[in-house]
Amino acid sequence: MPESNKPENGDIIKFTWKGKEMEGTFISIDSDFFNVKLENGYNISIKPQSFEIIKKGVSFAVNEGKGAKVSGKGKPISLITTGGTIVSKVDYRTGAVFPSLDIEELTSRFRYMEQNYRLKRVDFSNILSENIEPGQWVEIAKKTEHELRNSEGVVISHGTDTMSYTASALAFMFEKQMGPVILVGSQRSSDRPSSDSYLNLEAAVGFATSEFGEVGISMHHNSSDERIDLIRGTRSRKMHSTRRDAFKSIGEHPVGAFQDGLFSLSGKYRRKCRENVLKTKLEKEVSLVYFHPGLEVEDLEKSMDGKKGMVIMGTGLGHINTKYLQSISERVKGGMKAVATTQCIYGSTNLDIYSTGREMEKAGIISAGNILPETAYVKMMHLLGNYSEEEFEVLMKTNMRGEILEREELGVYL
Amino acid sequence: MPESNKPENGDIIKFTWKGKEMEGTFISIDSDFFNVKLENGYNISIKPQSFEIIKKGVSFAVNEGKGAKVSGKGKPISLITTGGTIVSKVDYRTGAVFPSLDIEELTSRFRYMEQNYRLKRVDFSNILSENIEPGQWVEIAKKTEHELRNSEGVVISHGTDTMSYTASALAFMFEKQMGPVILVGSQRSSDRPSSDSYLNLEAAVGFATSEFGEVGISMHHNSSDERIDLIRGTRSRKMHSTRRDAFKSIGEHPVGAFQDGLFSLSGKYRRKCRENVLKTKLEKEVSLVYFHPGLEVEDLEKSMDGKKGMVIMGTGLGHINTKYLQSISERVKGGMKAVATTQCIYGSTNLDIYSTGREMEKAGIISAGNILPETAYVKMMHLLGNYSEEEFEVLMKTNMRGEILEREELGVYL
Amino acid sequence: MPLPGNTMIGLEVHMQIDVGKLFCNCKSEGELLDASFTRRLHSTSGEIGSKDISTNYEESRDRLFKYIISGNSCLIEADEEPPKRINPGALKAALSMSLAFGSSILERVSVMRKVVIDGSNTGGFQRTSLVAIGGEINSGGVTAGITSICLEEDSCKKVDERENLVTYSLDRLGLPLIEISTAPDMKSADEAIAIAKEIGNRMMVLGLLRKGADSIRQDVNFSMGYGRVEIKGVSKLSSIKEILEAEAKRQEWLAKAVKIVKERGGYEELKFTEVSSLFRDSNSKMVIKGIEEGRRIFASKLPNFRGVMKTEGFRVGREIADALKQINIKGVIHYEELPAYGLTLAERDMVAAQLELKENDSFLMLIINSDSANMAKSTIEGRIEKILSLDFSETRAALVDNSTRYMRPLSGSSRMYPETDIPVITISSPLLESATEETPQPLSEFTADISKKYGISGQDAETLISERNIKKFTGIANDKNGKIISRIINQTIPELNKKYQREIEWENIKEVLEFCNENSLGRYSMEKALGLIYSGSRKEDALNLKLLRPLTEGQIKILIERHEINLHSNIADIMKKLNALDEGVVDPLLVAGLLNTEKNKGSN
Amino acid sequence: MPLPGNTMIGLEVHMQIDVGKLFCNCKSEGELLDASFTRRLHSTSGEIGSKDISTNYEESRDRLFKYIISGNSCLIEADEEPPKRINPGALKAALSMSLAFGSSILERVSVMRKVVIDGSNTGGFQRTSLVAIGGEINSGGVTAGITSICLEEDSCKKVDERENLVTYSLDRLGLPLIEISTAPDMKSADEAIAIAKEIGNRMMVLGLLRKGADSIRQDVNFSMGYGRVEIKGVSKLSSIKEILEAEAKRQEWLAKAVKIVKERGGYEELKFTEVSSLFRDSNSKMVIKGIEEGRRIFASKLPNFRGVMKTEGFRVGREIADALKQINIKGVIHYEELPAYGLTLAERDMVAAQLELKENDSFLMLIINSDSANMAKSTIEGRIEKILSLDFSETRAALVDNSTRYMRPLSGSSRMYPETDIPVITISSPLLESATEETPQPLSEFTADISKKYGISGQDAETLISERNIKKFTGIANDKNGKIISRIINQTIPELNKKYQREIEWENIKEVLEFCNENSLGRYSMEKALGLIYSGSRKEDALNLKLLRPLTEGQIKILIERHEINLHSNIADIMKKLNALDEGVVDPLLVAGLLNTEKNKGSN
Repeated sequence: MPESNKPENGDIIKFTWKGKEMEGTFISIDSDFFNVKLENGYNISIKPQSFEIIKKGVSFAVNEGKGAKVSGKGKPISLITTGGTIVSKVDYRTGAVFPSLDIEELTSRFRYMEQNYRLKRVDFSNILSENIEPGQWVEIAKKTEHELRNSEGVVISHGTDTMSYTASALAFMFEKQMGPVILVGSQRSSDRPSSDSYLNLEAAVGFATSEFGEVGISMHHNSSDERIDLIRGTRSRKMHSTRRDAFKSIGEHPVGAFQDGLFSLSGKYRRKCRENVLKTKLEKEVSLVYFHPGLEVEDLEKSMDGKKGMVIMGTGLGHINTKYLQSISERVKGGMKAVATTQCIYGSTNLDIYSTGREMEKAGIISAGNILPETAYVKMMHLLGNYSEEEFEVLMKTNMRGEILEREELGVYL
Repeated sequence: MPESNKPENGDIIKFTWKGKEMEGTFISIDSDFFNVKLENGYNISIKPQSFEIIKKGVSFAVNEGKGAKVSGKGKPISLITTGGTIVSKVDYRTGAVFPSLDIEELTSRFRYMEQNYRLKRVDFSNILSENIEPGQWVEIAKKTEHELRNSEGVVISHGTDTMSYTASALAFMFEKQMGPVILVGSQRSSDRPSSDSYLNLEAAVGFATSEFGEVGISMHHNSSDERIDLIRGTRSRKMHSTRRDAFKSIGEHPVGAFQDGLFSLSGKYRRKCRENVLKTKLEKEVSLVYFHPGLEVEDLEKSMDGKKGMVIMGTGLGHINTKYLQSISERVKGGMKAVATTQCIYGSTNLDIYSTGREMEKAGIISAGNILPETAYVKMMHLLGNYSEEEFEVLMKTNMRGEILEREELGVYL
Repeated sequence: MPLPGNTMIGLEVHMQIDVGKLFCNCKSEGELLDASFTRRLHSTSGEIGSKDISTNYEESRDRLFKYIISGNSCLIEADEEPPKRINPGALKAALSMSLAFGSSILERVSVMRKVVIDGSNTGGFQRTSLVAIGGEINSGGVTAGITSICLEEDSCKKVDERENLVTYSLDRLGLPLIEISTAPDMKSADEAIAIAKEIGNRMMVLGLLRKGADSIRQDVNFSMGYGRVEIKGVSKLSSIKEILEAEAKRQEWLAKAVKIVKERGGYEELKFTEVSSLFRDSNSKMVIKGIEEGRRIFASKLPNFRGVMKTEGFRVGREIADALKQINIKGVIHYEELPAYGLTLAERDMVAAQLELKENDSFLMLIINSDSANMAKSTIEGRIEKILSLDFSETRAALVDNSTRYMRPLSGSSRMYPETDIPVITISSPLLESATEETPQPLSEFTADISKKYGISGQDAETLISERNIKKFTGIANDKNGKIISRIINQTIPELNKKYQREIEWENIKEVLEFCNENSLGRYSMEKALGLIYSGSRKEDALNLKLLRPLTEGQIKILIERHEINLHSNIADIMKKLNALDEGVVDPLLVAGLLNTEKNKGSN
Repeated sequence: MPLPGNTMIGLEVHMQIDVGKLFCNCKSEGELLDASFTRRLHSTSGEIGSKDISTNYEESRDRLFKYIISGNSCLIEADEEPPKRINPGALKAALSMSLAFGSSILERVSVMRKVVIDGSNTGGFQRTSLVAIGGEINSGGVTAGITSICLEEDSCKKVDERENLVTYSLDRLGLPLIEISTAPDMKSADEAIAIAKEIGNRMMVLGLLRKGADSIRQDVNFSMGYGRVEIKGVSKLSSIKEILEAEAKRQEWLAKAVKIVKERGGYEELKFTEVSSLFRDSNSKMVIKGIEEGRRIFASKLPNFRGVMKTEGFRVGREIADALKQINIKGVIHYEELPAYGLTLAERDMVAAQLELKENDSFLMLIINSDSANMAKSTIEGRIEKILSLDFSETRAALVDNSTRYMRPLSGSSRMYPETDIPVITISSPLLESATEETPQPLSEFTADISKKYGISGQDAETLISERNIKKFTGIANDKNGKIISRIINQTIPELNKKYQREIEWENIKEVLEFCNENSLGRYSMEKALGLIYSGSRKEDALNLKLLRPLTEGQIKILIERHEINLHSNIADIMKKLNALDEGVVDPLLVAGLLNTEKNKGSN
């Protein structure tokens, strides 16, 4: 088939297949198969016997978010878009879902939002969250800091996969912040009528005008479109791969809720401050290791090579096989920091209880208490980047950003 | 202080401290401090000004489980002890908790157990579960297979930290089994009156006489001493470091329950068979890697070096940073198997949905569906040890031991 | 009234197939559970970028949807997990049906999303895929072309509907439907019925049609020159005739009305003005209640419509009311129907006077919240303009009384966009071969074949097919035991279901029958074993050769002697006593024989 | 009755300190929540390997314990997480108290578990640690040696008790208690009271005693030659005297009874036989109900006990009944108390005849399940043998009527074993220094010092101390504002609490007072600000200088003139009007002065 004769996306073509003559809108070619949208709306994927372009079409490129960057009147809120399902679009050529920047489609849904808020869209990037790197946390933090100076709060649309990592990183970087920083995502992409993005975003913008001077996540409380939780970033974790209520506040009740149009904050939280203090240094030579039976000493050693710090996801109270201890101890003496967390996710490490724990402490491993493993990893990067080596242990055990539960209530568990 | 003059554990000594003359039972010395139990029961830790042994005592060594190895009448059940909190004892000299073999103290508590069961105690080992190695799974499996031939079922007391790993390993090794294999542990050690070990064990022995032809875990359902769940080994996970109800049946209801003295099984399970078929080969060159932002390509490469297989705990639907794909793809072409699981714990991987997933599939990464990461790791060891390379992908996606949820109900989540 | 000569009828036949759900591993049937969740749906752009008119329509209703969870639903029905890959059994069934009618099967099948935001699908779309194109159906001399054969998922069942809350159940959602659409080649209801029956028969022959009253539903496309009307949800074939006649009558009167209005000079834009003050002293409960609840009364002249609103067969009033009902506005009142609703002629005339009605004019009056007035106005105008254009095309719902009611505009193609969660499906050769082997024959041929192959009556074969038991039957029967198995399936099991008020899964019944087959146990043994299972015995206990062995005549004799059973009582009593011994299964014929011998002895 | 001459009294004083909980981060106070869990407790071996007698005793009761969760409880109270490290504030308080009495502080403190399986501790043990040994207390010429000073955690509060289910709440569990145990150096109740008061006074001076009726509880050890009796739960000091006298009386009569029984020849093993048949026609409701519920009636001779069971001051019957109550057996009946419970003399005599009672014999009769008969028998025998041995040592509970009741045997040392979850605590020098600085003085000295330092009356100082407000006061007051602050704390806040029916956290009140201090705002400003806070203003709004500034005489004059306030009305009205202007705070003295001037003007 000569290149010149190839139909283009949007052309109306007439073609024959198995002796039948048909018409439709050409979408794409995939190894000799024509993908064509028939008049009845169905896509078919066939090898035509012959075809003819009967009308050149307009290529239906995806709307790149041409809407105004600022709209509405009311409290100023900045919306930083970083990609992810919440702003995803279907690529009708490949059939894949990819991030778009057209956040306006979401916001325009809620007429009253335009009355209550002046939304400013700030395009940051357009990447899937699994590809976000620590360096980008810093860039987001800087952009957020800038926006906080002119807004009541900042909402960051983010892919859900690594949203908790980013939330923790922002939380540690902001020693003080002038307004709420709310991350929002969606588990059902915005191209489907049942998307959770609408309600998540509506709540996020509301939370962003509150007194909450921390970094939080705004996602569904349960499977219903009923209540949105504000979860403290450092205590958040994606606990389900697909459900709307994937994000859980681990070991504490959510800090806030949005339901029936009403916002509420509860529990303890830091109020917003009069200034931003941002500490953006991050030590990147930190590893996060999942302990398990069969992990050999050499495997662990490779994970420690060249690292300034290591967070171990141990079992139960933080335990690991005692055969590693000599090797870890040597490296700790050489300046590496080692912190034990628990792969149970819920509950606390405690190295005082069993002989293994006591031996771990002797080897210089620091107990993370109930800091979540991923949060401990981010915290370690932050502490090694911004504080002296001597301060490390005390700070790791100090509750800096709500990452440590002072007490765990009985009712907050599976 | 001359060695000969040193008091020994159990001696009654008279001593002076700050001018006061006191008497007590000598326990131990810890860097010049005498640990002494006073008459009123308190232990004190002091540096005596002087002391004198007034009565040589009997050293109160820990009871090593001198009770009969077989007791009771009724259905024969074998109890394999491997250590762990459930059989832990306080070492009153160091104050630490360590495993003991005195399981009789537990069983003797339930008089009716002696009437219903003939319990045979089989001592396997005396180690903390964080130190259990895959090689020991095989030994336990062999001992279990042997016991199954003469018992209705086998109960294995096990430390909770890696209990789910062992349960999964046993599940895969037993292609067929003549009776239930029930692992039981405790989260509060048996030396305290509030220990959960009593009820967990009572239920375990009951479950061991049922039709359940699989490997299960018998632990508390909630914080009350009220109901014990039977959780399928391959779907079990320790989700809390300290609570009694740490073990959860992930994504499915527990297979069985014990409450108010009644046992019940529900849902689908394999019935016990007329023979045991045991496949004990395990490929040990398998790694389990926790993906996270900041994990560099070189870090991942080190985890793959020399490995026959790798299980990745990806984010969300199983995603990882696409920058690793080239490196993984090369190794997969070289024969390594790569399987993606989700660090969300709940829910399934699915590499069909997003572009990242499709690229991962192209790179040869196999989606584990909703197999739990730790179970997928054990399954990979099992498959690579016992089956041909060609069968790997199909078997990984085949539900062999209940490790795959055919369907996930809405009500089974946090 | 016969249908007009230019009538064109097409069919869309939807058939539920009983192979589990289409995109997950849930079963076909499941009880409703005591748990639910709620959702809202938002319209999204379709593939081409513009929102479809029918979805916009639904969205304007801003409703909350509640879903009751069923035992046969999972995260996928709850829209909490992406679909699994397509059910191969369902796909094979669609292929077999396509082959039966000579339809051309696509080499690659793309799953599409059809946006439906009335809540009947939790995702806000129905998954559907075009499997085959073309082919034709012949039945009793009637021939209809096939436009498409699709495999789609069924929607939720509606359980309750209130103002802003619609409740659905999840049990039906996701069941596979084969949809066969014909060209508008039929001229009469009888022709349509013949074609529909033929489709259904082939499906029954295939043996996968789900049991249940609504397992076949058809939509009927009808046109008589005023555009295509799609009538949804015709569940009984027998009602097609009546529905179409009623629809033809509706369109005829509507066309007449249009003619009259146009002759009078047509219609002008509506101008609603408030007339609440006229009703200050009204005794109408409707008015009093409305005012109390804060609503106001608006009225507009409707020029040239007097006499066509609700006179003789004219029903323009209802056309308008139906359209308003879709946006939750009830109770539009027009000139012609007054006095009614407690409103008097005097009140009618006051309104008429205020609106300066002329002789041919009607008016419309609404008791509504002032917020809704604009939406009401544009809805009414849209409806009137559509009617006046003589384009009556739309989607209508069949009602129980065989009339139809306006549902929504016809859906366009932009409602469809690809299901991105499911890769394009390549039809593999093994699948196609296997489907070809199972291509359903015409019903009569198939019945004859079954009857012959298994040595059973044509009647029995028909029952097996129509009761959807043919797959079960062929799965276990052979030329020797055909009669017994068909008896067990057609008679014994329905009797047991009735007696014990419960059904037992086929898998368990099959195991019992197979056990009996393997051990050469006959009908009475099977019935005994099944009886035990129904009455609660465990399978291990019921499948016991000692219990189930058939007793020989000699053995029966010995038992009668040993237990001193009186052979002079009636046969039922003797059977009862023998059965109570649990020594084996007693063939009543043998006992009857013994009785006969005994009787003969006596008479000798 | 005075106490006998050989009386020895010792005290164990338990004081709750208000510094949060001992091994977790929960607060001292918390509401009960609508959630609970249940547990069973099992006895375990103590450190030395043998089970302690008192724990075995509890275990024989096999009860279920229910715990109601409180807002100030966490996983640690629920025994679902190991304890955190010890509360340093609590430890410091124990050290300060030790220093106050010259007790020798241990360099290393070991936390122990004291096994208590009556459910009052969720773990089945109470955590306790010996902090200091020795020292002495002097008060009004009485001196008592100190045996130990311990820091322990408080137990659960009992909410409800039924046959096999005891309900506790978690709010009190884990609160730190300082336990000071004295040697048995006191000879009279008055001496004991003096010593107990001195301990409590020092604690109040330390300023950390929790508020609440049960913040100080004492156990009293008493002996008069028949072994040591530990009387638990004496909450009011004033009742010590009456309790001890009652106890002395009990022991004296008991000793007399023993003498009588022994003189008659002592006692023999009990032999319970069933006597149910004797009561076939009984009209006793107790008997009828018992038989209906499947219980049976057993009786045994109790040789030589007639006349000491319930005659004059003899109460051996009650001693036996109390022991049985501990194993949940109620209603032991003996000869002497009949007729009673609907049982007649005739019935008594039938039993006596059947058991062949002699003149000095009594009998015991039980209506119980036959299962329990053996346990009842051994319990009764154990009790009787203990009494006959003239060793009355045991643990008894103080009751509201100042009598005591048998609780359990004295606990032994094997109930104690190390708390392995908490490493041994080394007392650091900084902690010890800080504790030394805060060593509490004697109350009178301290009161005088406070009065002098802050310029307040002795009465005010005493109130601050006794109401547990001294720490709050010294945390904010200085030599200048002492009077004002003491007035605010002693008067204003209690008044506001009463008026608004709620309390406000001290942290918030402190912030208000500090704001006023910083801005040199006086009493009336403070009262105004506090009033605003109590009535619901946000702190940001209340702490407004414009609202709180004190008006000068000149400013007041201007306001009076500008708003034409009539100076001839009464002062309360004028104050009200001035306050309503919200221009600042009005000192009533200034207004009174103005009124006076005005009046003088008038009279001039």
